[in-house]
Amino acid sequence: QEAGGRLDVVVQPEPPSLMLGLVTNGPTQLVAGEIYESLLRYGTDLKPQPSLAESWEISKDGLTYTFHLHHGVKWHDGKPFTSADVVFSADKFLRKTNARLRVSLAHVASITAPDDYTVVFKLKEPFGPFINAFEASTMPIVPKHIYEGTDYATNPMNNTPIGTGPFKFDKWVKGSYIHLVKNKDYYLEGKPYLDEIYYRVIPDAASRAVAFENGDVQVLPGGSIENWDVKRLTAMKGVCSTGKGWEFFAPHAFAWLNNREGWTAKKKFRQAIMYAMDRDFMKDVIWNGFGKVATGPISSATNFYSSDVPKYPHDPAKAKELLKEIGYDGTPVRILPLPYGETWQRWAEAMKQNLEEVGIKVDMVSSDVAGWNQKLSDWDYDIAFTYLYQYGDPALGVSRSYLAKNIAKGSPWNNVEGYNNPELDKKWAAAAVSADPAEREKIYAEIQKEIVADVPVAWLLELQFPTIYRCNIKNPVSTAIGLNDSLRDTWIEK
Amino acid sequence: MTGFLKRFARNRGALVGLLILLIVVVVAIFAPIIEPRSPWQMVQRPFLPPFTMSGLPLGTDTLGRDVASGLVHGARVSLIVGLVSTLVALLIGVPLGAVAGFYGGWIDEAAMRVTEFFQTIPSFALAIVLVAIMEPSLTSITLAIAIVSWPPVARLVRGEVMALRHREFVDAARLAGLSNRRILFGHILPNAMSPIIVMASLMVATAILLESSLSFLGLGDPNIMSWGYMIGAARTVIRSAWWLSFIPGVAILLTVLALNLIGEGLNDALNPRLARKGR
Amino acid sequence: MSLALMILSRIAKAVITLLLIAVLNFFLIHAAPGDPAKVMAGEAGAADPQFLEQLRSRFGLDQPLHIQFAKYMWNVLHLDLGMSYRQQIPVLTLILQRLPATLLLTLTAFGVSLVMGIALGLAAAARVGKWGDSVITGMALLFYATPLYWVALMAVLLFSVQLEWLPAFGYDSVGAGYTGLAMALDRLKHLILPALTLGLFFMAVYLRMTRSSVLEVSQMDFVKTARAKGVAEGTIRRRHILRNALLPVVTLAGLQAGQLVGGAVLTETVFAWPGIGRLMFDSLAARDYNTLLGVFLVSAAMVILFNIITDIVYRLIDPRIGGASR
Amino acid sequence: MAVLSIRDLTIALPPGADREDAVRDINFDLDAGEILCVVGESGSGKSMTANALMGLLPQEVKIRSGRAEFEGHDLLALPEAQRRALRGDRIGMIFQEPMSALNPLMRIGDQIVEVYEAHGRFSGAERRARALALIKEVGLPDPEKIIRAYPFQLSGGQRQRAMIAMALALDPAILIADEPTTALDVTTQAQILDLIRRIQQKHGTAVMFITHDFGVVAEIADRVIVMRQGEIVEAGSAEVVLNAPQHPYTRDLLAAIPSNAIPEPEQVAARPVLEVRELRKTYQTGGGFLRPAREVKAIDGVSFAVAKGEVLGIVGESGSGKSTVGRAIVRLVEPDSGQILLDGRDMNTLDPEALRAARRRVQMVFQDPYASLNPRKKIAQAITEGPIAAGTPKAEAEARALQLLETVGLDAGAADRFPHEFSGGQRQRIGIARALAMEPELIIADEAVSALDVSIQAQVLELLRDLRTRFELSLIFITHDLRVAAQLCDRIAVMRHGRLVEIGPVDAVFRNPQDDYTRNLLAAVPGADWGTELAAPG
Ligand SMILES: Nc1ncnc2c1ncn2[C@@H]1O[C@H](COP(=O)(O)OP(=O)(O)OP(=O)(O)O)[C@@H](O)[C@H]1O
Ligand SMILES: Nc1ncnc2c1ncn2[C@@H]1O[C@H](COP(=O)(O)OP(=O)(O)OP(=O)(O)O)[C@@H](O)[C@H]1O
Ligand SMILES: [Mg+2]
Ligand SMILES: [Mg+2]
Repeated sequence: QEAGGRLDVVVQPEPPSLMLGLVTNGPTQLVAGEIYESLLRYGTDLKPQPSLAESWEISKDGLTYTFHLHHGVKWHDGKPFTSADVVFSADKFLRKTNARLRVSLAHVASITAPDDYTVVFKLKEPFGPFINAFEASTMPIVPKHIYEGTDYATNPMNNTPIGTGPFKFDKWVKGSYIHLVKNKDYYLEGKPYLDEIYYRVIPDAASRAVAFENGDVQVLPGGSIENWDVKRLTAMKGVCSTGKGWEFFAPHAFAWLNNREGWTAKKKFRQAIMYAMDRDFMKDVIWNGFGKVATGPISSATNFYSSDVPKYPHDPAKAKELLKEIGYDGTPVRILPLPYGETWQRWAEAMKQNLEEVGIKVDMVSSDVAGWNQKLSDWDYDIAFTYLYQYGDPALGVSRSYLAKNIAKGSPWNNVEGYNNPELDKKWAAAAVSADPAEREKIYAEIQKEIVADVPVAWLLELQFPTIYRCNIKNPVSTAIGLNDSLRDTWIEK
Repeated sequence: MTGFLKRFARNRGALVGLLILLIVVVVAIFAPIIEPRSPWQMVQRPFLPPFTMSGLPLGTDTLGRDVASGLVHGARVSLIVGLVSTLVALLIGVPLGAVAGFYGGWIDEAAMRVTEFFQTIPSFALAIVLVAIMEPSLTSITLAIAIVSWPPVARLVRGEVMALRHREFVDAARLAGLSNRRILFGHILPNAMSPIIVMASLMVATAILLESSLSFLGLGDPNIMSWGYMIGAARTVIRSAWWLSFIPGVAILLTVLALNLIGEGLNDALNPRLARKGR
Repeated sequence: MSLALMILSRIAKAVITLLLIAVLNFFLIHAAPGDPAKVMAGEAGAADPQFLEQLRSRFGLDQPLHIQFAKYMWNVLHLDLGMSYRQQIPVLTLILQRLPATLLLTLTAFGVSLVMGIALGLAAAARVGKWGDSVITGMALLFYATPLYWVALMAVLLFSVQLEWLPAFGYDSVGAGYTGLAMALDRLKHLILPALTLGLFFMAVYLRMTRSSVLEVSQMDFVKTARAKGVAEGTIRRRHILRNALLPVVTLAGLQAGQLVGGAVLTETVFAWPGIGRLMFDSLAARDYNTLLGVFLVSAAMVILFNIITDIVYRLIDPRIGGASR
Repeated sequence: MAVLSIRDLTIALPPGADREDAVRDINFDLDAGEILCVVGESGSGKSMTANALMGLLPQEVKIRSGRAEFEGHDLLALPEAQRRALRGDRIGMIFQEPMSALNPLMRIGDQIVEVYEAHGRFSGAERRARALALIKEVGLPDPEKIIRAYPFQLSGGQRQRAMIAMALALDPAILIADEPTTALDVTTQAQILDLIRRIQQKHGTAVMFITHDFGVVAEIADRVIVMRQGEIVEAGSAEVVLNAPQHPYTRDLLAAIPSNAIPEPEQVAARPVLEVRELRKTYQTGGGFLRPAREVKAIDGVSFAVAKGEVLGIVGESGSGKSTVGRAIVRLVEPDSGQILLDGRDMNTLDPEALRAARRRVQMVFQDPYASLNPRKKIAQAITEGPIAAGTPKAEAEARALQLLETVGLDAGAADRFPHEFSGGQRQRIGIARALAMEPELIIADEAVSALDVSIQAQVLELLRDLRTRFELSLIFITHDLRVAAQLCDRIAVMRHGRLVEIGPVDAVFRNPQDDYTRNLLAAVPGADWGTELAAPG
């Protein structure tokens, strides 16, 4: 390992803020992941690893989680980091601001700090995925001495974030770049290796590819260029890529099907859609072979995946037959593509074409991100593309889309399709609170088998967003959240 | 009239322009006959270069759709957007400018404030916002383009009408007992036609370009094939398949060029001074 | 009327226009589907009603529209454009950060297109009817008819990827720490492609305008007078024809300088130029109403400013213009 | 002694022009110190000849053959550089349009200085001093101010003086003046003519003076050349050509000039058709936001009456308010105060509907025959439009239109043509037919003949006389040409600065003017002492 050097990474779009405790969108995570840390990290096998917590224990009954913190950790402003910060972050700050953590915190009875370097979480009941909640974007530890007693959202320090991570915030030229510098007081000896990181804002995908080719940036995070360029760039000399680093998120692409009204409310119609789609073509042509056709709600990268489910191969004849059975009258259905760039647009076009081939009339609806959000929140769609993260555990990232209690207007992230299956609801709940992995595995297998037959949504692809980088950049991705985690282990070969 | 045609025909550029435009119009009208296949249909493997497979003279795009078919069907949309938005812009701008110029006073003042308002917001920005608000569709795009392009028409017409309304033939019409409306529409406007026609021909061109720019920013109508869409969709593969954006680019260029040439020809033909001097 | 008075009255009118723009824009923008809270919640990848509620009340979006409107107008009247919802910093700060880049780009493009357009227009007019004229006007037509972003992409491919002469994007060499002359040179290098791309279209417009205007003025009686006086051709062209021919070009340029600001959106996108055109587009996507309104107001102000400057220039060139009422 | 002798000059026109050659094989001499007038109908090649001498022919027009000897050189064969050196130095030129002949963006002083500059004469300070002196010499007021003024700040006459100053800056041997006074009103014209003659005498310049006004010729010419269709048909001393013309064309031209004899006024009825009382109209001009406006009293308390069948002439110099009075009567201009009584009914109190009805009874023939016809409407339409709007059935209106065209001496085919397909005189007659179509009781003819060639002018006057007797029309005849007024009118009103300075029977006003202004006006008529005396002695 060699120390020193500068790394240029694309960030797209420009993050609204770097205060990870308040804003958790992708670009913010990418940058702020260098600044803020949580108690644990997760390997690409999703196993927890030490971070701010040196070690931890979980009681047998699965109700008590005890974390022992690193000594000698300092905030970027030089103040010491202690367990009080952790308690403040989890119990006060994030409870108020982080929707994702709230799901886990609902199971928590108390958070206490017996001493400066120990934190204890006590749960009300066992919650299987709880150990997955200590990732940097779910539970970023924020400095108590800066935020306590202030209005978190308007605290002026949000613009100059203070964390414990390996890199410190230096400068943000809006619309152009964000500059981070090495944290010389980082608690791990010799780390980080890099001197500085520039996150570059380049709004046009084609320009981003050019930037990489020209050497202006050395790392392209997954999804920052269109798929067609991925193939071209990875074929270049001295360019490496990795599919790793998305295990925790396991982005799972599917299309919401409106289960409430119209033809999509009919199960057979939804099945017809599944048969009509040529998902291998979608994978090969639109995603350039990246990813994997999804078989059901749980990604094969996530724990508790089961492949023992009904299969939906590309079978137009079958689709036509199903449509005939239910007497489909040619009423057009509306497709709402995900407004995230050309790939998604092409994808919707391909689906439209597939559906029209079996006789389903399709209107493509167009909107920008805001309009898309609005339409989903208002359930104003028939078919709508999306992809969701699974956060390493079905109870965190999967069940939310299928539970009846999550049917509520106003959010694009709950049970938007309106699927209501009380039987399954019970099973989801049972699987979540079980402390025994084997039992969880069994219940999830049952769930998957049943739900896939119902087709509440049209599962499409387990997405893969390869990270592309110059081969002399070593170790850019070492954990399950990839570049969103800190680059403390990354170094440049001269 | 015949003199006008003669003058127009003398301008070789204008004739070439007319020819190109005619071809485009014919292609647009008969698109379904020339290329019965839907331009969205995926017919072959993607990224076939042009002239490599018979039946697909221009190759295929990123999804394996026939580029030639896209080009033919795209002509329709581009022309419709260009013509209809220009028409709408004229329908807004001409009466407004005419009434403002003819009546003057507070009517003029009010009309010009409104016009100024629309001119003060950068037009492309306004178009973007309007399309985003109305959600992209052929109608909203056309309307948005029309809304941002009428102010110059209104100003032009107002200027012309103001210059014409004190001309003696207008006074003569007034003495003949004609109503204001007949004077304005029967006597003044016909005489302001030539600059309006010339401007309109340029506006059609600008509108086509605007539509393609909107498409580029992802604000096109996803249900219809247009040249702008084709370029926008192909720009991400510009490095590996440059021809995909080049072909529709050339189509736009030729059409706009044609309209420009025609506009210039009209300009010369309608301007007796230039026509006589032979430039 | 004196120049100062003219400027004052124009500014007074401009303020009214700007307020009108603020009013109309407010409602226009709020008519768009979606709201900033939803967009931010959407990006966060998870949201519950509580989260949305927090955002809305923080942004003041939970209040009725007319109250929001009253507040906004009140603030605008106090020259306060509010906070950016998304970035949580004052809109004015945000805009002022990005404005220099846009000004640099648009003014350069404007200057280049004007100077080149006029020069080429003159050259074409001097060769009217000959092949030189055809080449120049043909070129102009080509620039006029080619989509801007397409030119931009091609220029990048040629000059930065193939030839590696110029940087492909950005405002400066990030982190190079240049100062003084090196910095200026660096800026310049970054500026060339976007400014040319943006300027080409307008150059074509000015070229054509100049050419026809020069041809028109050449026919005028006073040119003949000058010849009758025995003035040399070159002097006639410079002193008599050019100045008079420039008047319509100046008018047009004044009108279009404003459009340049809007047209910069595309160029700023392709060249990752950190200007307000891109800021506008991003704010629109995020429904960051305050920022969007702010950008609109600022660019409208720039348009008005350009118009006032045009009028001043016009008055400087043309002694006949004395009144403001035109 | 000839300073300039032109031999066998032929100027070729480009294909598609009126004729093959603008001028063909013309020969003439210009003697030192003389004023040579070139007259002839429009398009006869006068300007082409002048431009050829200056080397200022339009690109597409070429000299086919000929020589022009000047100071030992053939002007036509000189290379451009040497020609340029002669222009403005040895040969000066003045153009017709004072409004457009000066660069609108340059100060008068600079434009004069430019002449010195172009020929590399004098130093900067001396140039300015000389320019000042010139401005003084051509009689421009307040030279210090004028030198810094822009053309738009000068009146037409002042601009023409500035032009003359420029042409004379280097004391040229030859001055070519191409219709330098045609665009000016009589009084100003008289001053300019006077100036040219004075300067010519002082410097001994040879002047080639192009005009189509025989009055002007009579005023200043030493010798005259008459041109027609590119040929010189007659040349000789002014005396001879004017009084004993040889060529039939010259005789025609001279015959067409209204004679100065004043015909017996017709007997007219006493009943007034129109009465104008204390009419006032003030224009606010040039004013803008925060700027005081300049006031022009275009009509300042004018009263008069017109009897049935009477022809009332309104004369006066340019800008005296003649047209404004005419327009105010039909309310194309809203008067500020005063009454316009048409058969006793006040036009000013009418609502729009009644006004339209009343307007039909008063029609106007406009000054400019080009401008008053819509170029995009056929003649039939132009004539029938009014009657149809008034309720006449279309067929009837059309039949009547044909009849009227015949009345004004045009054949029926004219109905189907567009205005640009007619000559100026024909257009003027169409305008009259249009007015008659409304069957008015009163016609206001605003400078109805001033734009016409003398020969055509005569035709139109004849027509008006005829119509007046046939239809018992009343006529208000606005003109600045006193000869024409004398020919047609029963009574004459003289206007100045918006006021009626004098009104009375024609012979009384012309032979015995009461007002100084009327006397000045009469004196300014060019060639007044040529032919019969207009301003009679005493
Ligand atoms: N640029 C031109 N191209 C072709 N023909 C021309 C051009 N200029 C003038 N002519 C023609 O040349 C002839 C002579 O024109 P010229 O201007 O010398 O007439 P003119 O005697 O000065 O008449 P006017 O009294 O109306 O000024 C006319 O028949 C006219 O139509
Ligand atoms: N619309 C107007 N606005 C301002 N001033 C005007 C307007 N029309 C005429 N005037 C002024 O009113 C005065 C009288 O003009 P009018 O046209 O009646 O003169 P005229 O006697 O017909 O002159 P001419 O012989 O040149 O036709 C002039 O000083 C003129 O400048
Ligand atoms: Mg002439
Ligand atoms: Mg008049």
